[in-house]
Amino acid sequence: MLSEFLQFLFSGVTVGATYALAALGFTLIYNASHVINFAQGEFIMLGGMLTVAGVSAGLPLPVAIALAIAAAAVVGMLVVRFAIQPAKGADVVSLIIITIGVSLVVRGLTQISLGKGTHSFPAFSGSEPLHVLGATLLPQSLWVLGVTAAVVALLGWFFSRTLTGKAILATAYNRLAAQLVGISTNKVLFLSFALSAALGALGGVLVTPITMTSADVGIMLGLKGFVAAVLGGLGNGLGAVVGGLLVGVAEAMAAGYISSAYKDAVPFVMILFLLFFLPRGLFGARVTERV
Amino acid sequence: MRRSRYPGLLALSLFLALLPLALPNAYTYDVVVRILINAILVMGLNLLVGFAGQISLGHAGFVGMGAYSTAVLTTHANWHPLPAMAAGAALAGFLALMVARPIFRLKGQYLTMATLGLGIIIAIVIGNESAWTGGPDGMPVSSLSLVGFELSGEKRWYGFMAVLLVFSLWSCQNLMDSPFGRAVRALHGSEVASQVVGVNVGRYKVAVFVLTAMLASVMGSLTAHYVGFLTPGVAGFFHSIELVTMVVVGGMASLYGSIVGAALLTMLPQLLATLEGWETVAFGAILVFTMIFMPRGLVPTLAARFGRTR
Amino acid sequence: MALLEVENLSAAFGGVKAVDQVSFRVEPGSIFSVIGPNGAGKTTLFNLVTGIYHADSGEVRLEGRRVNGLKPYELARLGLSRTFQNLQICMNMTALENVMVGAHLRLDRSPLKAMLRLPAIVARDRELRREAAELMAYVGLADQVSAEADALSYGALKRLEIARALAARPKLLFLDEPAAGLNPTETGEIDGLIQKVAESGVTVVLVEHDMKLVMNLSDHILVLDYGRKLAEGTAAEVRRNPDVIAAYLGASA
Amino acid sequence: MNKRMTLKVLAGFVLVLGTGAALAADPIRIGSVLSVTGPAAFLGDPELKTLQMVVERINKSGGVLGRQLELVHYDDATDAAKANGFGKRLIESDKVDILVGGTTTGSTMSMVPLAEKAGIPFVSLAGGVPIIEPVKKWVFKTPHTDRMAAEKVFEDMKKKGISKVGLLSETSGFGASGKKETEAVAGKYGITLVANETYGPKDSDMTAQLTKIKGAPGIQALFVFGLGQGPAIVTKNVAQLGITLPHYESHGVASDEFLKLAGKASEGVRMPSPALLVADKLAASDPIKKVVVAYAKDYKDRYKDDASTFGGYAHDGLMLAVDAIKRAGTTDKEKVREALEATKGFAATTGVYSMSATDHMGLDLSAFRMLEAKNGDWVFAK
Repeated sequence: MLSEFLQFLFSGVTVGATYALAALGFTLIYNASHVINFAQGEFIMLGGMLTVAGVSAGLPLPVAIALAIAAAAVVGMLVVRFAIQPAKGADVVSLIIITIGVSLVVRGLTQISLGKGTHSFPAFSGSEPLHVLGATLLPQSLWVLGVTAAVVALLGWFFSRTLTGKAILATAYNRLAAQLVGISTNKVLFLSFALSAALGALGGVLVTPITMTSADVGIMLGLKGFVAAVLGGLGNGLGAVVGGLLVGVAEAMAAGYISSAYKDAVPFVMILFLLFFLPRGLFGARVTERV
Repeated sequence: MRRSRYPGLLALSLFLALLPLALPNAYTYDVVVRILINAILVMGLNLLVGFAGQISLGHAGFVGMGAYSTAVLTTHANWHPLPAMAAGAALAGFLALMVARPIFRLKGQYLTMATLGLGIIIAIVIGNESAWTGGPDGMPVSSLSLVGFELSGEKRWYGFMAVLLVFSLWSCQNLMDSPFGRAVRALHGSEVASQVVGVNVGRYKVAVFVLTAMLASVMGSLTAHYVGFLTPGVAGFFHSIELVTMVVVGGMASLYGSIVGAALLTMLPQLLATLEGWETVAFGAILVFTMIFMPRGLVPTLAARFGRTR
Repeated sequence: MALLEVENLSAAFGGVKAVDQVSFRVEPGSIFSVIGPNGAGKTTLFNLVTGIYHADSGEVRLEGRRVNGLKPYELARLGLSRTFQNLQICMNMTALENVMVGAHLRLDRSPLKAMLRLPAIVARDRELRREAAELMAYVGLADQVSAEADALSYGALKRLEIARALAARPKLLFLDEPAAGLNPTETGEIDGLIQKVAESGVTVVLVEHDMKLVMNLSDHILVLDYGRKLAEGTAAEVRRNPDVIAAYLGASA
Repeated sequence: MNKRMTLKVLAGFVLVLGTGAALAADPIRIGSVLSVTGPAAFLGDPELKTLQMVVERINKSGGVLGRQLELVHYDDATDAAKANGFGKRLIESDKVDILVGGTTTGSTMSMVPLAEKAGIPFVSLAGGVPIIEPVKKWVFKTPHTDRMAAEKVFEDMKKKGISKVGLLSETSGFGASGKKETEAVAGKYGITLVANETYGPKDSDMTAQLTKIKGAPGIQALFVFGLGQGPAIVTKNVAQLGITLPHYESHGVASDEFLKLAGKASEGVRMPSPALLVADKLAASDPIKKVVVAYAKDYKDRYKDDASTFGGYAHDGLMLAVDAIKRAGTTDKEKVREALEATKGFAATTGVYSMSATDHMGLDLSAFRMLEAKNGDWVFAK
């Protein structure tokens, strides 16, 4: 019984870490620009697919990975330049629609240039499972979890200790005020998209040996990452990670103990419950409208 | 909204009456019927998105509920399509009410998240309950017989839908030009101001949401009977996005825009059908370009350019 | 009986007492003004009384009935209406429609009847349009009847807000800085308008910066400073009050 | 030369001219709706490539009945409702002579009423039983049914004395239909499903379901019904969990891609498959060897990618249609339909087809070969 539970937990945490990375990307961009970026899942996809493309072009794995992450960051900046910036002053809804459009373009172009097939590359440190109290865990899962933790720590440091990080936070808090004290909110926008694209791509690279990748993996990852970000309180980094793990574990437990057919509905049921019963608790303070 | 609405309605009726002259075969009729169905659906959604300013990313869920309600009730329980349709609408309305009431106590775009979740849950249920719905492979649906009149064949459907479109346009215009509609538009313009003049903002948002959900359900039922075959895709996330796109491209808060948006985006896949893969790219690019260059949508932008207001 | 009674009203935001133990009474048919330096809590007081914010303690009574905690739309039913310091006009509608919305509570709001445009609705609608156009003429916007709201000038929008508030046929009308941002001619016109409104029997409560306007119009003045009541009385009484003089000289001189 | 002769010659001229004109202006139009994008792209993509390749090849060698073939194809993006619209377009607007397509059972079923109503022969490439049961006058199909896949697997299990099986199926159309048929025929082979779980087509970890299946009382074997990367992840998860039960897959993994994705974990996996995967290992006497080897080679040469069995279904569908048109000597729809129904002993990549008025698929279980993954390759299972 315990081993079963542990197995569900491991499964959930592994998948959850992927969601967490996606949710972190959402959070980063939301903080900097209040854009809910529905193209976040495509950055994850790009990480995996570009690495695969690099490897099959004969590059060594680490080089391919580095290039893929860099390329994703460039795509992130292109998105800002050609889709977000020109729509200056658009409302939340328009921006959501723009990012959905961007995700379709990125996915479509990837499908055309890199094909529709499913790909994978070998795990970083072998695929011999580790045994813990009767349950098993792949070394690659530890990579995912470790890197996620490292990323969270790094981001924490970045936002609290570096000027650039603080500039991003300031912009999130009050755009106009940030501009007035000389922060280039434009740079912040570029930076946040590049950063979350790179983060997403890194996540995509890490999980590919476990989950494999294809041009259309971004849709579900993006949606679940969004759910995780909302659960964790949109705009809260640590919350995003907790949200991601929560969604992953809830799914695995549902698959294990309730019904695997309805596993995919679990995150969305969670979001409805959250909105019904705990909107303030997880969304931060109540805002008063000035009239 | 002050100009008389009758010249426009008349022009549309005339256009729809003459259109068959330009339709060579059943396939072209088919495309037009799908456009008409989508146009009504999108007009309904526009009441919520364009007029009330509330985004639903799960509207296809309600379409799916209507479609599958009639399909399942007529196939498995031998109901007549009309009561089945009503049952679907009631169900969709009830669900919308249950979801909207707690959501609209909150300020902000929480409806977006809630509807996103709701739509996906509905799609998952439809996909999973294959004993009733045929699962991902879909299910056939019988044709629609109204009182003593079998509605089958593209031409009959064209006539029926054309009349329905004109009627829907008229009644949506009426609604938005009434105390109810003005309250809805006012709460989009300024929530505080509308509260101060006595509009119970939460209640009105719920009312519009429920209304559009029921309309979506009815149109879903009609789609099911028209196409004669249903798949869970009708309730899927992508369909929801398509519907919002039609609203946005045509023009927020523009009912004629909804017709144009539905027409353009229903024809687009037909035009791109032989370019596998590029369809997704084109669809995405159109979304982005419209939002950047015509944020108000096609019809309002063009209307402004040619010097007319709304 | 006073139309509006406010007793020991307090509200704090993030530890700052924006309104602190404020009490006052507004007699029917009068023009009542609230003045005070910037940040004195005037608008907050307005927002508390009109149901936009919630008070931490104290009581608000309208015609003797306790109305604390009621939502703005519930207060509207009791005959309370208001305008806003930073305009709250629905820019997605025409000017006339903005006024028509003001009559919301007096209309048949059934969506079904509206969709089918039953004859009764048509007749009422025609009547309402005429009424709203008259109201626009009343506030001096006769020539803007067919304009879109977003085509109106700032001064015109301020009047439009008043017309919308009047369309609700309120007993009690709150005007939040109706003259802010207007030039002297426009201010003079607003002055006349407010007087005309008061004479028609609507009780007016006013927040205003323009001293001349306030002193000229008001039957009764409440002076706030740092969220507390500093003085109260007729224009002459307030003008003589040394505390008020100190606060104003200290603040603005 | 008398008058009558003159008339005959004239008539002959007219006939020749007439057919000549038909030759130049009137290609035989093959209509196809495929799921080239969306969840079933894994099937639809090689199908389209195959159709394009085979049409080109036939045209290069002079066409059919002296006429060129023209392929008119649309992508339904794996949405059956869309397929219905495109079906109408092919029949009403493009006026095709025959339909070859319908990647999924859903897409096919949504077009069946159209073909029946219009009276146009329709060769489907989907696996669902409902396509041919009950028999529909105008509708045929090339792949084995998913029921046959289940039967083939159960036959093999029965031979090995396995009776308690855990089923893990995908929630896609392919998997859901497979699940239904598996449940339906299990009893016939004396097999009990002691566990019955599902996973989503985009799931990335199935250890939860597998842990549950592993714990089912008395379980003797695992049967996975899915498509694309899902089964590959399942296979890896099976290895991770150290599950040593005999592991069966459906024909949904009949590709070399599966072996690549699942890696070492695929060792010992068994599945029913068309012979395409083991083309070079077929006995020289096998009636389909020549066709299969040629198709596999052509595909690889043209697309630099291994042919998949799904492309094979498209190849067979088109060749069956072409064969029927040749035998009918016309594109008259009723005659082509009759010729299709009269197909006998037609060797194609999937098997030898013999249709009849009661059998519009024309394959039996023998066309399925039980294969086993050995050292990163598919071999005949022993």
